Amino acid sequence: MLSALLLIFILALLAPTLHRVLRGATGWALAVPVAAVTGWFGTLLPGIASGGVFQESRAWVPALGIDLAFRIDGWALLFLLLIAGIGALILIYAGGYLHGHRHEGRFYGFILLFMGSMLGLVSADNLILMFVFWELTSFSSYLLIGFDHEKKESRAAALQALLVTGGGGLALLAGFVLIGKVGGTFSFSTLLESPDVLREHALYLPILLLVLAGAFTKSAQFPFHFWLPGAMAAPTPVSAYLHSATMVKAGIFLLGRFSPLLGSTEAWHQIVTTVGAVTMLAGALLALPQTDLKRLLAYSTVSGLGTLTLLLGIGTTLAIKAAAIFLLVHSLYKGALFMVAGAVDHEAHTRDVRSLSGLFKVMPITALAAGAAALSMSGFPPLVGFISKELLYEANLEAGSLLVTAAGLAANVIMVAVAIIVGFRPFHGPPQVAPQAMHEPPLALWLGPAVLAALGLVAGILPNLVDRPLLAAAVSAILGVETPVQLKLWHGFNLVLGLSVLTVLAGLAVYAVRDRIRTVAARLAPIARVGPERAYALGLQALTFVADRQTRLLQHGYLRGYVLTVLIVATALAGFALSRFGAVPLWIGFEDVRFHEVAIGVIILSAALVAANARSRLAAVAALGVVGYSVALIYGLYGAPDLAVTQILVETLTLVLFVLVVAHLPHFSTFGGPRRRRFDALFAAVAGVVITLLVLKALHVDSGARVSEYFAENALRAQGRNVVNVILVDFRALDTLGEIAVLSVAALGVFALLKLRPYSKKGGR
Amino acid sequence: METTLAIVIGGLYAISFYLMLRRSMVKLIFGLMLFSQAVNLLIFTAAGLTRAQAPIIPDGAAALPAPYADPLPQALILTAIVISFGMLAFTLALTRRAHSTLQTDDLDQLGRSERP
Amino acid sequence: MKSEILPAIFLLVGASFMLVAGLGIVRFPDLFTRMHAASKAGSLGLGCILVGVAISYPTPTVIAKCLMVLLFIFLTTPIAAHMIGRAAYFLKVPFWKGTVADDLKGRYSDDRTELSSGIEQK
Amino acid sequence: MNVILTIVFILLAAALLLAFVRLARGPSLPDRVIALDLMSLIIAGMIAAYVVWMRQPVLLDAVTVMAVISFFGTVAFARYLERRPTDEE
Amino acid sequence: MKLALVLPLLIPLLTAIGCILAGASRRAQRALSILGSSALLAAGVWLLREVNAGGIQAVQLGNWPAPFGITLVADLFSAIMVAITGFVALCVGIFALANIDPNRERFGFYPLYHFLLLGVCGAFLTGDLFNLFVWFEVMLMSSFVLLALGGERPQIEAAVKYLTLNFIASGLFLTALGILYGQFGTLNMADLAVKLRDQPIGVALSSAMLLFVAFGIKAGVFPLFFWLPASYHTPPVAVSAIFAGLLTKVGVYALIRVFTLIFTADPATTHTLIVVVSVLTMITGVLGAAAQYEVRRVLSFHIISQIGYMTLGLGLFTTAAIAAAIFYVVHHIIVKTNLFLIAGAIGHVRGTGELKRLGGLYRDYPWLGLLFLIPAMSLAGIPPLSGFFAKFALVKATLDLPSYWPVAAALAVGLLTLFSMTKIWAEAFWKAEPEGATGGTRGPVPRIMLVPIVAMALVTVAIGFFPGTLLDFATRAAGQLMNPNLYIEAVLGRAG
Amino acid sequence: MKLLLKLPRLIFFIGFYLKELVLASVRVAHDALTPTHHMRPAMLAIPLDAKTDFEILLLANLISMTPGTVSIDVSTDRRVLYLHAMYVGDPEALRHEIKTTLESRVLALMR
Amino acid sequence: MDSLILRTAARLITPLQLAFSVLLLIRGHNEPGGGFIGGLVAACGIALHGIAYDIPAARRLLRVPPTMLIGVGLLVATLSGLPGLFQELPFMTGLWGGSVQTLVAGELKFGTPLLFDIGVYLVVAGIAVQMVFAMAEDQ
Ligand code: NA
Ligand code: NA
Repeated sequence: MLSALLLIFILALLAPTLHRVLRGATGWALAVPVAAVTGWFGTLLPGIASGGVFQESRAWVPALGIDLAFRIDGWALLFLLLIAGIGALILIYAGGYLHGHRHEGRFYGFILLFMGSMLGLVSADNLILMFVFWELTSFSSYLLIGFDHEKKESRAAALQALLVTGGGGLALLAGFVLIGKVGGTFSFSTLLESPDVLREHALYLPILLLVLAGAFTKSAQFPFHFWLPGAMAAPTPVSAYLHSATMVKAGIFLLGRFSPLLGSTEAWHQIVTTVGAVTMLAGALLALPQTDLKRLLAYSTVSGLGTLTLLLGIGTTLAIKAAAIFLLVHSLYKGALFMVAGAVDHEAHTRDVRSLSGLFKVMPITALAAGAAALSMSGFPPLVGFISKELLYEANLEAGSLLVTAAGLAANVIMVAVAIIVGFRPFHGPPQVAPQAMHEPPLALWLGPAVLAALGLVAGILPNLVDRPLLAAAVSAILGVETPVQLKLWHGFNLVLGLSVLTVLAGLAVYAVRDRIRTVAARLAPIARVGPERAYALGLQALTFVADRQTRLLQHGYLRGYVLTVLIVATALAGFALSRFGAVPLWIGFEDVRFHEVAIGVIILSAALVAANARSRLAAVAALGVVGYSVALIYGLYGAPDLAVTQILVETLTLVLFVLVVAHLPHFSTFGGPRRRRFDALFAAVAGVVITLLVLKALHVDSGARVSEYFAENALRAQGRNVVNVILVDFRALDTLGEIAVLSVAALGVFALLKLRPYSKKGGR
Repeated sequence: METTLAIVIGGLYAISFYLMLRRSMVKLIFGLMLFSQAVNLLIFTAAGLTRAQAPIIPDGAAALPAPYADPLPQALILTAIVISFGMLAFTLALTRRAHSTLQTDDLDQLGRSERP
Repeated sequence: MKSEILPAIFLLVGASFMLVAGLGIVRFPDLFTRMHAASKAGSLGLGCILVGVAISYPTPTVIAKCLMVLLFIFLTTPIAAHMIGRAAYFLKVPFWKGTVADDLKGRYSDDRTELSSGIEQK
Repeated sequence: MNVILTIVFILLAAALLLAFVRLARGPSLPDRVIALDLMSLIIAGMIAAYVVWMRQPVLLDAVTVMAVISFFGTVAFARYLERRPTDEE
Repeated sequence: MKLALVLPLLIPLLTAIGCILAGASRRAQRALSILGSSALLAAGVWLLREVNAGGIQAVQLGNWPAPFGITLVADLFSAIMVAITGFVALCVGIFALANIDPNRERFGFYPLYHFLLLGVCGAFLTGDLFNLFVWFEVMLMSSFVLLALGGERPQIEAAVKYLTLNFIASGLFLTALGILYGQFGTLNMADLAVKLRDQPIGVALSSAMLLFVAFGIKAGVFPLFFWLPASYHTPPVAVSAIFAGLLTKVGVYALIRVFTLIFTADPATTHTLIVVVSVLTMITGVLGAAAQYEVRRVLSFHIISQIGYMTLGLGLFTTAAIAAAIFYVVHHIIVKTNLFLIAGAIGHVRGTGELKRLGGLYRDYPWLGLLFLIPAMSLAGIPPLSGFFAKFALVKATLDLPSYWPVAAALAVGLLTLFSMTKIWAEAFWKAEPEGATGGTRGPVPRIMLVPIVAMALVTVAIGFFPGTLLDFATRAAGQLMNPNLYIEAVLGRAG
Repeated sequence: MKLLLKLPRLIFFIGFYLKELVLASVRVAHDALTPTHHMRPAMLAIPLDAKTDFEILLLANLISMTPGTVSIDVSTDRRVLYLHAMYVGDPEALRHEIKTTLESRVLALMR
Repeated sequence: MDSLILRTAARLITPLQLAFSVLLLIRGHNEPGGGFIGGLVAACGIALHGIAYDIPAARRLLRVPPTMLIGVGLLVATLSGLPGLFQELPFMTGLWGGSVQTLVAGELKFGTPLLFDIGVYLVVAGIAVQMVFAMAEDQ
């Protein structure tokens, strides 16, 4: 499996280069290896049909419980065949559709990247590996939807799809991590061995919700459906591939995958069925008024996905069977119809169903393919669509909920109408555009739809081609038990058949009144404005608003504000720590206070105050000089001659430097009102008190031995009597080395700042 | 004396904080200068004060006779003093440059590059 | 005992001179008069104290250091006074009302680079 | 001796305070500068006296450096003042 | 003998000295610079291998026994950081050759650059708290000058803020140091760890808090990060790239070091605080980025939000979490540096970083586009790039907590990161270039700029496809951190 | 040799100088301590005979260090020294006193 | 404008200060002093000369550019740490050689720490002078 994926990904990398060589033939050339891969999947069928599971595993990140483990059961295989098979056709189709596009080469790259990710996603056994591919599909679809990147709406649609599915993806990740925590492994196979662990765990509901969030966003379930129609900004091959056949079904795949682990509980039934039914109906209703071929198909796809979800929610054997067959059917006809829409667009340069008609004469093959697909969609015998709809109704009826059945019926009725609008309407009646302007599209453009439609027909007439090997395996994989599937076209006259007939007739009726429906819908349009799409837009606005406000609040650009925040935080934390420490003894060293010492203290503080309030800068500098000299005096009086000397020297030099530049320093300006000043003073006072207490506390605690005792005893071993100097040049010489480095840098800096004048912005950034 | 100095230190911190919160660039520098003085004094005091023997071994003695002023904080402070001198010199040059480019003492004029 | 008396006296005298300097710098009416107090009484005070030190530590190094300090003080204090006084004059720091004469008046060239002696013509 | 030195230090501290008063008061910048100059002298004196009090001859080096350096600041100040038209502020 | 511990300091120092003495000769300086950073990389790798093979290495400088002399210590964490520093130094050093203008070169860019590296390596290797302060100052002073070098108005504005806030940080650092020494009479971190063990909780708490603020400012955590977005977009790209890659990480390193080795008495207080701060940091940072429309501003705010992830790992205080943090640090150093370099390449060809004035890069520079997507998507945590595993490991570790809201925050922030990365992508690359946009050399991106970008992109991908190796290193490094006795023994030669 | 001859002069000079110094300080002290100011300050010009830099420097310093006088500046042509005096009874007398007591001694010492 | 008195004084004082700085440096290991203090005093001496005369004059007095002082000083300080490495000793291990009796500074021992202190002296002097010059010339 891994090698298959690698092949695809390598092709993706080579595609642009390949295109530079092969030009128009690239699509065909790339289709060959993909077809080969499909063939290989086919060879797996017998083994899996007989209840086997193809597995393959290679270590990757054991520490995180991630390995390259793959598991192909029936359910996965069904997807693999669809993805690879339709993929091959899409590559050919794209070759015709994008012929001569400047980024055609890159397109193949993206689509192959997506294909590989999708194949990986459905075949992964390790949940995290599955998630890796899951995200890759989101990402590659982002690139594909935004393919017409200079169009604003394409970019918007791409982002929308990415954020919605990406958001769901993160939920999914959380869910997977929780599963790993609960089940003790990320290996799906291992989890399957004790399927009830999750269901019985306290975290079941969170896990379920997170996983469903992932599935629903990906499969465009209500209320996340809105990104799908938006994604129609993508080139048609993309829509045909991602948004009908494959990516949007990833969520369905996930539901199927996890129903043995998370399914068949009350919560599962309630949520999945409801969401599915609502989506099914909503999709159908929203589809009807559309006039753009692709949007019509998009909404009908939403409805189809809803149906699938609904069936998986019901979860009975019958429902699962229906789901499996409908999955196949839907992919066949929807893929075909999308490609047809593309072909039509390609020739008639419009997708508006109202201005399309009479194309049969110019593109008969396309028309036939479209017709066949549409029939399958509206469930006409002998097409396979009929079989699937029969099963669908059976499942709904069996579920016993009249509501669900009604919903299903309604949705299908509309589907019939849509099928007619898309599959027949554009081809019949008088041609609107001058026919000579158009002609049958090239082989590449009609091959895909033709094949898919044909398959629909074949599968309808000979259902046994697909049911026993493929669908049975898929169904068994979901149900976790060996389940035979026996499809037949004809069930005899019964309620279900009645419903089918009713569906078709009602569908025709709806089709007849489509224009009136559109006018009604147009009047109802305002309602749409409060839909989830609106919520998404508002969400984005809110984000930028909040972000903007926050930035203005925090990163306002006023240094004082920054300093104040930092100092307040420091003071608050230190104060808090003090409170934890308890009472601080204030009496330390109050014995033998000496006049001169107090006098020095007083001078230091008042000098600092003078500096703070001086109106003249040099007066302030002089006052600071006093502080400096007085501190030096303190050092002197407390046995630190080296310090005293250094302090005096540094103080003097500082004074000199100040005097040298002061002529170029701004004059004082007293900004800020008295209230601000009073606040600052108050805060400063508090901070001062905290510091004082800290010092006293430090003096109070003294855990005896100090390293300096060692210095006192060993200085002579370092050939020195001045212990401070010995520390500086020997015991702790590294400090000094670093220190002179700092000084050198400072000197370089002063020099550069004063000598290097600003110059042209060139080279700057 | 420790208490006296502790109060002095607290006062210096307070005044330097106050100065750092002014809008005037020059006052900011003064604040930074006082701040480093205060910090050095704090290290000196927190390590405990002794009026006696400087940490210099007298001729003939083999080791420093107690009681002596703790030499380590002295070395640290010496390093700190010199480092903050370097910083201060650079800050001066920077302010001088800022003044010639911005033509103001008002720190609030410095917001521009942050508010696009 | 006796060895302690002499230094004590010098220290006391020196300190008193310092105090005088302090009083002078606070009480004298204008900058120039204050300069007299500061430079003279101040340096003298320090001088006395150093002598006291030298007497109580009659070792060569200490004496040498004290002499060095004295030398520097008497070399530098006047220089400082001269520089400051001159600058003060430029800044037109006011004289005390009781000042009797100002021979410097008008002797500095406007750009302060030349100081005439007033007797060039001779 | 201790008594005398205590007195000496009280005198010196008083002198220091007085000098500081002038520095704080000004009014002119030169006034502040000579005040600072005097304070450096007094501080040197204090350290010198401390040499006797605490029997710490090593402290003399602080005095030496003070003598060698402190006037340098004063000179720099004066140099700057010369360039100004009038006393600032 | 233990030379491996000294070389990471000697090499940048000697290089810087060489550049100073080389003086006027730009060619000599450029050659020296590249030589020096290559040597640093080699030394870093060597050190890493030594430590990997022989466990924690320590050398007592001046041959004075710990805790009296200064000890250089390299456990796996330090070694990893030094090695990665060497790598980044070389990449940015190469980029600088094309990015730094002759004027800045003449006025000491190269010496400053290597002094910066000296400070960074020193901070990673020292086992002494005050020595750490000294290296911080070396690093800071160099960064001040590098930031202001050139003296354009925005640079000056930024430098004033950057300098002030970091000056304060240093002051607080010293305050904490003074108090610690006053209380415990030692500066050697291992010795401190031993002495603090038998102390009642709260004695050292105030120092812990002050250090948290000091390091927090340097790391750029909420609400102390203001200096970072205020400055990183102003200097030449090579400068902001090396800043973005290394400086905040030194803060993170220091936080991890002291809060795993020294202040572990009261995690209920300290580490809970760190968790809260981390989450706020993630959120505020990413929101800040959402409000920006200049490439380097966006990236700067993302630095902050990413720092939140790293400190979160520390706050959780489990081996797995700290391993995740270390993994995250390494990943982020490479990715973020690369993004800044790419921003530089963009600025080079388009003459601006303003998203409004950019566009059309996807059409004109497809390869640059690919090179951008790799680090950008890695930063956003798109698998299978390095960022995904960093985030995944962290999330996995976070789930061991009783409360899940940090996970929620981490994931949501991930989505927002994706949002701003795609914003840059859509605006600068996809969007058509606005009318009349000129500026920049419209030519191809210079090879000398591409080399480091490609190299780092390759590493990003490599970590993504084979995260096992790095993760293994990180886990063992975290193991050492969570068992301080190893460190103490290596330094003091006796069990703590 | 030459220096040896000067040695007694030097010692005598220093002694004289210290005496003057003490007197000056006492006077300042008296003025500082008594409430009323007895001073009559003035800025005076004194013609110079000293020629070399060092002669002038030494003289200026001594003047600054002796009774109530502070040297302020030297004219560019080195012919006049300006000083500030604190107790000026008769300017001429002061000028004469300085030239005889101080300058002559200095020159004698230097030459 | 220049002052005859100051200039003449400077001609006396600067040499004294320089000599004093060297003294402080070499006896720093036994008495207050050392590289920092010595370097700063030396810088003050040069700077005083610069203020009394002008900066070019001071530069002439210094002969080498300050940057060179810094570079050489750093180099000396760094190299002084290396010899130990050749004896299997850690970086910055102090190695001592002979000693001489000096008149002013007592016994002067030669060793790598002294070399280191000399490096410090050069750097400190260099940077201080560098800063003063830069700021004084920036009028
Ligand atoms: Na940074
Ligand atoms: Na960073």
